[in-house]
This record gives sequence, C-alpha cells and structure tokens, in this order.
Amino acid sequence: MTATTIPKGKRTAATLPPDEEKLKYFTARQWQLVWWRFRRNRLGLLGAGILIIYIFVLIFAEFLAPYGGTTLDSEYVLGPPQVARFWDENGFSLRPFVYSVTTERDPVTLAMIPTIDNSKRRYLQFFVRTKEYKYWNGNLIASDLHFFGVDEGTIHLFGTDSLGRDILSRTMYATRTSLTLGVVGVLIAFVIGLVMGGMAGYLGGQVDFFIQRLIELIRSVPDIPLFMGLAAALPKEWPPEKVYLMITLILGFLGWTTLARRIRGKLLSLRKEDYVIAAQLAGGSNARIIARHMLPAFTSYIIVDIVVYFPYMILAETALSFVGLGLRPPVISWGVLLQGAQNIQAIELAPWLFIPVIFVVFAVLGFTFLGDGLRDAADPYN
Amino acid sequence: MLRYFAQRFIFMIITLLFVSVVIFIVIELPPGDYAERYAYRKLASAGQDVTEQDMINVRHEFGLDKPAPVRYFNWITDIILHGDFGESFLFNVPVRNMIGDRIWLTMALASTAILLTYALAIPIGIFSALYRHSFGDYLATFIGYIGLSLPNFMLALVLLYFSVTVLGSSAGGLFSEEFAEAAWSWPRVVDLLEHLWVPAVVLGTANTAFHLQTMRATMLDELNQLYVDAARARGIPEWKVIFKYPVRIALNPIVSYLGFDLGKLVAGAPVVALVLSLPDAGQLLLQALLQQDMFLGGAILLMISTMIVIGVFISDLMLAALDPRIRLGET
Amino acid sequence: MSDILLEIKNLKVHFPIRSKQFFGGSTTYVKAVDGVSFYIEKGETLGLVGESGSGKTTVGRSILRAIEPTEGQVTFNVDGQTVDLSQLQGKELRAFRKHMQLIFQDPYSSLNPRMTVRDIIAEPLVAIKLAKGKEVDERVRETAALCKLNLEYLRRFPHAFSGGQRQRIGIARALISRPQFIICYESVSALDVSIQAEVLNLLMDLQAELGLTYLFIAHDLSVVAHISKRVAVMYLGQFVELAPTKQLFSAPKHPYTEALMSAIPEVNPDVEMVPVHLKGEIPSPVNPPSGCRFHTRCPYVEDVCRTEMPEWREIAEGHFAACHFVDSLQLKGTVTADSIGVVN
Amino acid sequence: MDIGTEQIDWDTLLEVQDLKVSFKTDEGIILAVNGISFSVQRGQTLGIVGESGSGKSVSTKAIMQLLPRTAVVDKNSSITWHRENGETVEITQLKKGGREMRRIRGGEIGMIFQEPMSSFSPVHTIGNQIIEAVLAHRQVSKQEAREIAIDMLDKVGISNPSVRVDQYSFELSGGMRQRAMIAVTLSMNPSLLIADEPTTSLDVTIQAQILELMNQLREEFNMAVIFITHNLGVIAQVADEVAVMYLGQILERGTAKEIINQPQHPYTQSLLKAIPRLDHLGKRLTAIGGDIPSPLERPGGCPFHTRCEQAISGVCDTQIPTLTPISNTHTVHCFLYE
Repeated sequence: MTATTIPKGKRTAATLPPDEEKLKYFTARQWQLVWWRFRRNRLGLLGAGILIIYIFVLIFAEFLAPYGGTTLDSEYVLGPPQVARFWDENGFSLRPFVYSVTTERDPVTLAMIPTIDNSKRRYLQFFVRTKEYKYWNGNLIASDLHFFGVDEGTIHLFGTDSLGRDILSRTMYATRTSLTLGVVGVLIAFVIGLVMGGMAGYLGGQVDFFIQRLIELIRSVPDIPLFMGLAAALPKEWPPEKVYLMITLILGFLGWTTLARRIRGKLLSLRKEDYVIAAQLAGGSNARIIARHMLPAFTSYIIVDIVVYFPYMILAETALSFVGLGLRPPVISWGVLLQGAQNIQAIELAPWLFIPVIFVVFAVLGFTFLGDGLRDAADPYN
Repeated sequence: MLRYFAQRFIFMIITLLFVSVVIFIVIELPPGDYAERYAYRKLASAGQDVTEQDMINVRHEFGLDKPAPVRYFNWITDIILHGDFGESFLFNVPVRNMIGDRIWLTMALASTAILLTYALAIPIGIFSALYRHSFGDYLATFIGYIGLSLPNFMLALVLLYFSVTVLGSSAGGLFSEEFAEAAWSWPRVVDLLEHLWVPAVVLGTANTAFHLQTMRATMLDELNQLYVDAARARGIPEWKVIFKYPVRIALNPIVSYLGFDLGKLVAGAPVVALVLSLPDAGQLLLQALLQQDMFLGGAILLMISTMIVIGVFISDLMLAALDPRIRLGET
Repeated sequence: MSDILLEIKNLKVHFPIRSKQFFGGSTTYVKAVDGVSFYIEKGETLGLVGESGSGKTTVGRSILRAIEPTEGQVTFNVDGQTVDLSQLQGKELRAFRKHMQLIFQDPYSSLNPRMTVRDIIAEPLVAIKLAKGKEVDERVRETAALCKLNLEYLRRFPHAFSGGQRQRIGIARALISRPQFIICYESVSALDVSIQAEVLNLLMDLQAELGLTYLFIAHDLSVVAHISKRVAVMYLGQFVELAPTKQLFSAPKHPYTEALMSAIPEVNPDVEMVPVHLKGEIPSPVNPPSGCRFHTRCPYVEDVCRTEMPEWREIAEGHFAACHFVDSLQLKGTVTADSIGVVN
Repeated sequence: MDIGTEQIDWDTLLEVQDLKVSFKTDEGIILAVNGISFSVQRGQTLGIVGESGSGKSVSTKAIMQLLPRTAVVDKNSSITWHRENGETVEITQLKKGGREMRRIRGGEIGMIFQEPMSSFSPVHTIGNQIIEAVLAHRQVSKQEAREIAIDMLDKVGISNPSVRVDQYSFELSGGMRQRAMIAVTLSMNPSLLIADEPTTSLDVTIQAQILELMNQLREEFNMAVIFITHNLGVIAQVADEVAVMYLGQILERGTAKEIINQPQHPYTQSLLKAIPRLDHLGKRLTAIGGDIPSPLERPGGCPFHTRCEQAISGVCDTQIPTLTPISNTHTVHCFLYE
C-alpha cells in the first residue's frame, strides 16, 4: 500500500518541530491527546463553555436567582422584562439601574396594571441580603445572600408571569429540575445499557442472541407514544416528587437500547482487537483485561454517547411537560414553565413567557456541540 | 429473498403482539378500573347510589372479573374480529366512531412531513458533502443544529405568530372553516393540502436536520470509496458518477429509517396538534391521555403503533429491493 | 532426532455458524482445521504456509488456545515435563502462557495505544505475576536491549513509533517471560521491504541467542523458506505436505505444493515463471470435497482421489505428504537442491 | 531525456516530465512526488517499484487526474499523452472532469486498482458497470454493449460469463473480481493500462494467474502497461523497464534485467539484498538501517542519504543528484556515478 497521506494513527510528532515538543507528544497519555485534539475544536469548546454556565446555575440557583421560584409579586403581574441600563436622558450612571414600577387597579376590569415610572431609578445592588433560603431544599446551609437585587422595590429582568412570579428566577430553578432529570434519566439508560450491552458483548453466545432480539423487538415498538401512554397512566393524585421519579424512569427507559447496542458493538470489536488478544495470551485474567485494556478503550466512546444522548432527554421532558403529561406544577421545569405559553394569544400578549425556551435551545446546542467535539477527539489513535 | 420476506413478516407479527400487550398494560394501569367509572357515570348521573352489587354486575358484564390474560384475549379478539375497540368513557360513544378520519389525517400529515424531509434533506445533504467546507455547507450545518435543538412546539408557535402577523391569517387547523365539517370532496382535499404544510414543516424539521446530517456523513464516506474513483477512471461524467454511485448508496440508510421516521413524527403529533389545534388523531390521543380515557388512548396508540410497525416492515422490504447485499443475504 | 518441544495430534477446529434468523435454524460448521498432526523440535523453526482459507491462522491460534480446539491434543515438553495443553484450565492455563507467546501481524493494532512501551512489554510479567517492583523494570530493560530498542523509548506511547520499531516492541513483549515457543503470525508481512529484513534478522539472532523455537506462519513462501528449517503446506484445513525446506522446495511430493511454489514470482528476470494451472476455486470449508480435498483442482487427479482420503505418511525421513500418488508423480520444485544453503 | 533514442521503433505513448505533486494537510505540506520523469512506449510494461510513501500511486493518479482536492500539481509539471492518430494532449492542461479528460480516462488509459472488492459498486451488477464503460467510449447499442461485456468476461477467463454478467461483485471470489475489473478496463480498449498493485491483495496462485492473464492480454491488445508494485519478484516477472522510486523521486531506471542483475543505486542494491530470494536462500539478509523518513520530514539532497552507507557527507545531504546514464537504457540519480 502506498499512502498518499499519512494515516492519522501513524502520525508522528514530526509536526511539532522542536525536540521537546516531540518528546511531549511521544509521552502523552490518552486524555492529553484527547484534550489537544478537542481544544482545536471551537464549537466543542463553546459547547463546554455553555454547559459550565448551566452547571453553575444548577448548583447556585438559590444564590443567583433574585427571588424564590414561587414568590409572588402582586405589584407586577404579567409584567414585561425590565431592562437594566446605564444611562437615560437623565444622564449616565456607573451602577446599572431599572425604573421603578407603580401598579394601579383598572377600574373596569379590576386587573392590576403596572406602569413604569421613568423618573425613578432603582439601582442594582450586588450580594444583597434579602429573603432567606435553605440551600438545596435541605438544611445544609441557610443564607439570605443573593447575587443581585435592587435598593428598593423589585427587579424582574425577564418579566413576570400571570401570577407575578419572576421568570428569571423560575428559569434558574427549572434549569436545575430539567438538567438533573436529564442526568438521572441518562444514568438509568446508561446503567441498563451497560449491563445489557456488556452482557451481550462480553458473554456472547446465547445471551447475546437473546439480548439482541430483545433490543430489536423493543426498538421496533414506537417508543414515544407508548411512553406518553405510560406517563398518562400515572395517577393524578400522586405527589410531585413521585411523578418526577416516574417520569425520570420512563425517560431513562427510552434510551437504553441505543446505548446497549453501542456498548455491545464496541465490546465485540474490542474483543477482537489484537492487543486484547495479546493481553489474553500474556495470561491476563478476565478482570485485568477488562479493567486494563477494554475499559480505557471504550470510556471515551461511552462519554460521547452519554453527552450526545442528553438533548433527547431534555427535549422529551420539555415536550411531555408542555402538553401536560410530564411534570406538573408546583414542580418547576422548562416544560412546565412553557405550559403557560401554549397559544398564540400568549405570544402576542406576553412574549417574554417564551424566554425559557432560549435556555432549552442553548442547553441542547451545548450538549450537541460538546458531543460532536468529543466524538472527533475521542479516538486519538485512529 | 422469499426467506428474508418471511423472516421480516414473522418479526412484524411478533412485534405487533408485543406492542398490543404493552398497550393493554398501559390501559389497565391507572388506578380504578373501567367498571368503577362506568358504574359511576351511568348510575351516579342518574342520581342512584352505586352499590357493591352494581359494581359486581358491571364487572361481570364486561368480563372484568376474569384474569388479565383472558381480558387481554377478549380485548384483542374484539379488535381483530369486530374492529371493536371498546367505549370511550370521555365521550360515551364507541371508540371506533371517535377515531374515524382522524387517523388518516395524522397519516397524511406524517407522510407529508416525510416527503418534505426527503425533499429537503437529500439534496442539501448531497450538496453539503460535495461542497464540503463551503459557505453553503456551513449554513446547512448551522440550520441543521438549530433544527435539532428547537423544540417543535416552539417552531409551531413561531410559525403561527408569523402567519398571524405577516400573512394575516391563522395557520392553525387542517381545514378552512367552510370545509371543517364538510364531507370529503376534491376542494376539501385541496384545502387540506393548503393547510398541511405548516404542521408538516413543524413536524419534519428535526427529522430533516437529522437526515441532512446522515446524508452528508454517508455521502462523505461513500465519496472516498474506491469504486467512485474507478468509475471516474472509466471516463464517466462527474454528475453521473456522483448520482449513480455514492448518492444511490447513501439513500439506503434513509430508506431503512422510514419506519423510525414515522414513529418520530407520530410522537410529535400530539404536541403540534395542541399548538396548531389540529383535528387529528394526535389531538384526540392527547385529550384521551390527559383525561385518562384509556380505551380511547389505547386504541389510538395501537393504531398508530400498527402503522409504524407496518412502516418498518415496508422499509425493510424497500431496503432489500435497493440493496442486493441484503437481498442476497450477504450481510 | 533432537528433542520434541511440541506435538500436535489430530487437531480439529470447527466453527459453528448460526444463521441470523429469529428462530434457531440449523447450525452448520466451518471446518477451519480438520485433523492436523505434527511436531516441532526444540530450537527449530517450522514454517507453515497456505493461502487464505487454508486454516493456517486457526492452527496457530488454537495451539495457543486463543481459540478452543474442537478436538485433538497439544502436548508440550517443558522443563522435563510433558504437559497436555488441552487439559489446562483457568489459572493453570494462564500461568502456562509464559512458555508460549505470539508475535502479531499488525504492529499497529497489536499494541495497546493507551499504555507506555514499558507497560506493554511488562504485561506478561505483571499479568501472571512473574515479577514485582524493580525486577519488572530490570527485566523490561534487559529485554528491550535484547530487541535493540532504545531504552529512552520505554516511557513513550506506541503512537511515537514507526512500524518496524513497533514490531520490535511486540517482539520484546513476547520475549519477556522467556518463553520457549513463539508463534510468528505473518510477523513481517505488514512491514516495508527494507524494514522486513531487519526484523527477520532480529528474529533469527534471538533464536540463536535464546534457543527459541518458532512456528512461523506466513503466506510469503520466500520469507518462510528463508527462516524455516522445515516447512508445512496447508490446504483447506489439512496438511498436504511437510518436509525440510530444501527438500520441499527442490522435490515437492504433493501436487498442491508444486502448484503453490510454481506461482512464486522469482526475483530473477531470466527465469520465466511457469505456474501450474489450478482449476476452479478453493472450495468452501463448510462442505469440503470428499476424498482428497485437493482433487477438485488437482492436475493429476484420478478416480481414487475423489472417493478416498489419502493417508498422511512419512515418505522419506522427515518428509510427510498426503497424496495417493506420492511415489509415482514426478513433480517439479522451484529450485535445484544445491542452490539452497543451510539456514538454521 | 535521451533515454529511448535507441528504442525509436517503439512509439512513445506517455511522457511525464518533472512531475511534482504536493498535499496540503493539517500538519503542513507534504511533497509526495518530487520531480519525476518517465515515458511509456507502446506495447511495453513499465514497472514502478517502491515502498510505502514513495509516491508511486500518487504519480499514476496524477496521470488520470484522480488526485483528491487537497493535492496540488506543480505548474511546471508536464504529462504528455500521444494519441493513436498522432495528436498530442497535455493532460495537466485539461479540465479535471472535462470531455477531453473523460475521453482519455478509460477510453485511452485504463486503470485497475489494488482492491478489486471496493473497485466495484456493491449495488450494481458487474455487467452494469462494464456496459456503462463501453457505452461511454464506443458507439454501440445497449444490447451490443452487453454482448461485449459477456465476451470480455469470457476473455479474462470467467466461466459462465452470461450468468456472471448479472452478478454483483460480492458474489465473486477475489481473483474473479480482479479478472472482472480487468474486463471492465479492457472493454474500453485503452492503449495504456495502469495497474496499481493489482495482485497485492491476492494469494500467490491467484496472483500468478492474474499476471499471466495480463501478459497475455497485453500482447493481444498491444497495450502499454504501467505496473505499480512493491514486490520485486512481480516486477522481475512482468516489467520490461523498471523505475525505482523512493520518497517521491525516481532513483534509478533501466530494463528489468539491468535493475535486478546490475543495480547501481545504493538503494536498489540494498533493497535487493534485503529481500529473501529463493535463489539465494541461506544467505543472511542485509538490512537497510533506519526508518523511512516521515513524509513531513523529507530529507534534503538525495532522499536516501539518511540511510545510505555510501553517502558522501556535504554532498548527498545538500544537493540533489542529477541523472547519470549508465548505459543506453539505464540511468541513475547518484553522486557515486557523477
């Protein structure tokens, strides 16, 4: 065979001119190589960046959100987003401010109408102490420190919903719910997939045959309609936590066949790899071969599969909750938030109710970019 | 070939059985049984008290006192032999009458979405692969990313907003007012087609993005195959080389996905139906599920699933027709 | 006769092929190796040649029990003891692996890319706990030096190396447990011509130095002839001929050997290649032909060949063949007897 | 080039002058072929021998304009094709997929590849691909083209051609596939056949059959052949003239007998000493030290100087040796002979 280009596997460090660079490359471990390749992928880095922000929000929601998820502001119902500004006709201010709002009752409809008072500035303050919260629903840390607030009155950067709840705060809590649900769902899918795929791929024979047929069968069953049926069958009177748990389980079951297939396929191909056979012929025990030779080889692929799988989870939860079959209030999730915006009137009257969808889109994009970037970098030896 | 056909056919039957069992379980899952509701609805609405004896009578009447396998058997034989899906507790009429055209509307919607998907994804995918790293390729990739990450109800709302504000008419529904309750006629079909494109676009977008990516990736693989160079070395015109060989082979995975496409589209149907207020099976399914009208919901699920499973079977056959390696049992 | 290291008796490897149907279906067998017997002497190189589908790969792997043989016996004479390999199980088998190793064909896929050269070479020692701590490092260094590997390379990963160097790493790994027996499976065929010679020389030097015994499996007859003392020829799962290299190449006794050797393009423009014409294609090992397996393609076929399987017998000292007409056929070798020197 | 002045009785079909091909990669520019020149005469077989990375395949792909988009052919390179009717075409000036180039591809220069399996489309029958080729180059009807296809399959020794014509490539064995590939190529009646390692993936007995078939067909069709291989045995058997390539350059050219019996270049010499030969059994092989340099670290001067035992320091590593004639038919690029 005459190579016209250098196959990547055979790529030597010739490209790194100085000798030290070369040596660095020659002695680089797998994750080092993966990282070197990954960091050249801009979209991948962008995805990772987006997700880091999400994780930050997920962990510090109480601190970052100016209000609680269910705090009502009767002074500002269905109010549009307030814009933080640095200057207006009255001049420039180093500290950002919003205008204050006064509410009056409409004498005819009796609805509360907020009006913005351009003359009064409410300055943004950082690290304010306002309402106390207990961290992470538990009693671990109690604090009243919030990232920001205003000196007087209220601030709603994303506006409020029909009950006067702050959409920014709710979006942050929803991020926590939806992402953790995704994580648990993916974990369930992954564990089942790993067990089934692992058994099929490693044991082979009858077990493999049976599991493969099972997967084939399950895959030919249209999954989402069935899961909608299952979700609908959940008793209405169940508490939100139980519904959350069941929805997670249902979503988890949604994906295990794909993961199991991939794991099986990878294991089968690994079992035939020369270096794995070499390890067997060296007298290595099964445990050693799995731990030392097979697992390191497929960890990176599994990570990619898991990352790539998240978007399905997120979108499925959003869609299920949106139509009312998934999570239900008082749980706050992206899908639940968007329930309030099911029709055209909502768009016309209060378009800011859709702000949470931007978070959904960016989360999905983040996972997709990261997944694609990782996939390209995952196998530095090919 | 015959053997392959038989194999796929048997597999289809097994799948259908499996699906029907799962749906039966779903139907029976909610707490309380049909008898309770039936009895309450019938007797309580008439102002009578429901006694234990009434319950037992009703249970016996509907065969609900029999063990689950027998109930399943009765349920499925009623469906197969008499087309009897039970009674909708929500509407108090036989499920069969409820579904009517709706299932066909859903199918028409799904088929339109699939056609739309193919019409967009295949040529753009080919273009992207041929002009890799061009501006058009990047644009297609970008649109693909967006298409995959936008929840379809969001897209529906955006299109709705657009049609109301810009076009001045609502894009909702499947028929104009004058045809909504009319009998089937040619103008009604035309009217349907005029309305179909919005939900079809909404349903098809994510799938189009997915197929676009698949098409592009397989095309890139196939373009590197030796047989492409071999064809060029025979002096075949470039367009013919591309369309006769790599394009033809890259179509195989798309065809093999037909069944799954149907599944994905049908799954999205209830959501879109809700936003666009479509009078199709998706909307009815959603209503039934939300109200836990399980006989109605189960019936629609069963019909939809059957169509998908048949779709999978057909795509298996089409793939065999397209790919001699499968037809001749090579792989 | 010198000591016998390894004896293989009636080795059979049949692979079941299950149809991909949903319901069972009947199981058929690929008879990859179907009754092979031979021995290997201590310190010699036995060459094994055959075309694709002949079963030479399976013979090698089943001797090492990388594949479980269906039938047959493999006995090893090691440290004054006779060990029946087919009786060893689990831990015993793993411990015994220090006596026998394999050098792979592909220098790229046979090294775990995630391990340093040091760890790759040390693997057999560590896997069966033959050494610990510093001793491992010492033996790795010693073995690497033996294989003419630069010791600075030990902390590098395989991706730093070219094919030739990688193959040396593979050889070092095979040698570290100081095995007596090594199977070289196409160990030089993936290498460039100019690199191949170096590795062949290394293998021969190591053999001389450490008294190794090789089973050298390859499709390139010139390479096999160069390194082997005796050569066996396989066809469709069976041995057809086995003889000292010189004898086999100058006076083959089986028509298949003759055909095979006549097909070698010699590096000599003055000698025109006159290949023996074989009819048809190599039959499927699922349904091998009756009688002599070569009869469907043999230019000298007679009726008896179609029905009766020829006996595998020793026709001269150390020269075995399986053909009904061993004594009557006048077959042509590719070289004259005196043009061959002594290799081993 | 003064080679070939003695062989005026053969008309030159193809002349390659100073061909340079480079590739743009992420790691930098790879000079795959660095200024090679050769010519092919009607009815003759030119063997190009070289190890991996020598650029032998790239040069023939350049002739067919089959190089990938990342490849750049130097402006000063010239590939001249002489038609049967005396016309001369400069291939480097032709549009890649243009009409003229397509006429040459297949119709005038045919090509067969190393992997007969992947040279055929898996979803089209063999006949379909032969008929397509015939129709592209000959004015015949579909029915006639099919007859030509069956006839060709018969000619290349495929039994039962009227059945085989409707089969797919995966239904044939490796040897049969390569025969079918030859049939596709010959059905267009080219005057030059480029064979890129056509027997490398085949077993020896099959290789022998294919080589024999090619020899026989070459005579019957009076074709010229460029035969690329890394196997010196095959070269010795098929080639009239041999070019030895190393790292994108031709180091030595001559008749097969000259190259194998009196090699001049140190690389050719060591190559011949490094391969086990049945007529030299028992002699220890002389290995060539070192590795083939990475294409990204191509040495300056003579490309072989890093591994050459006779390298003259200060000369071989700085200057590129020019062409030195050894005989009328034999030339070498080496300072030892300048």
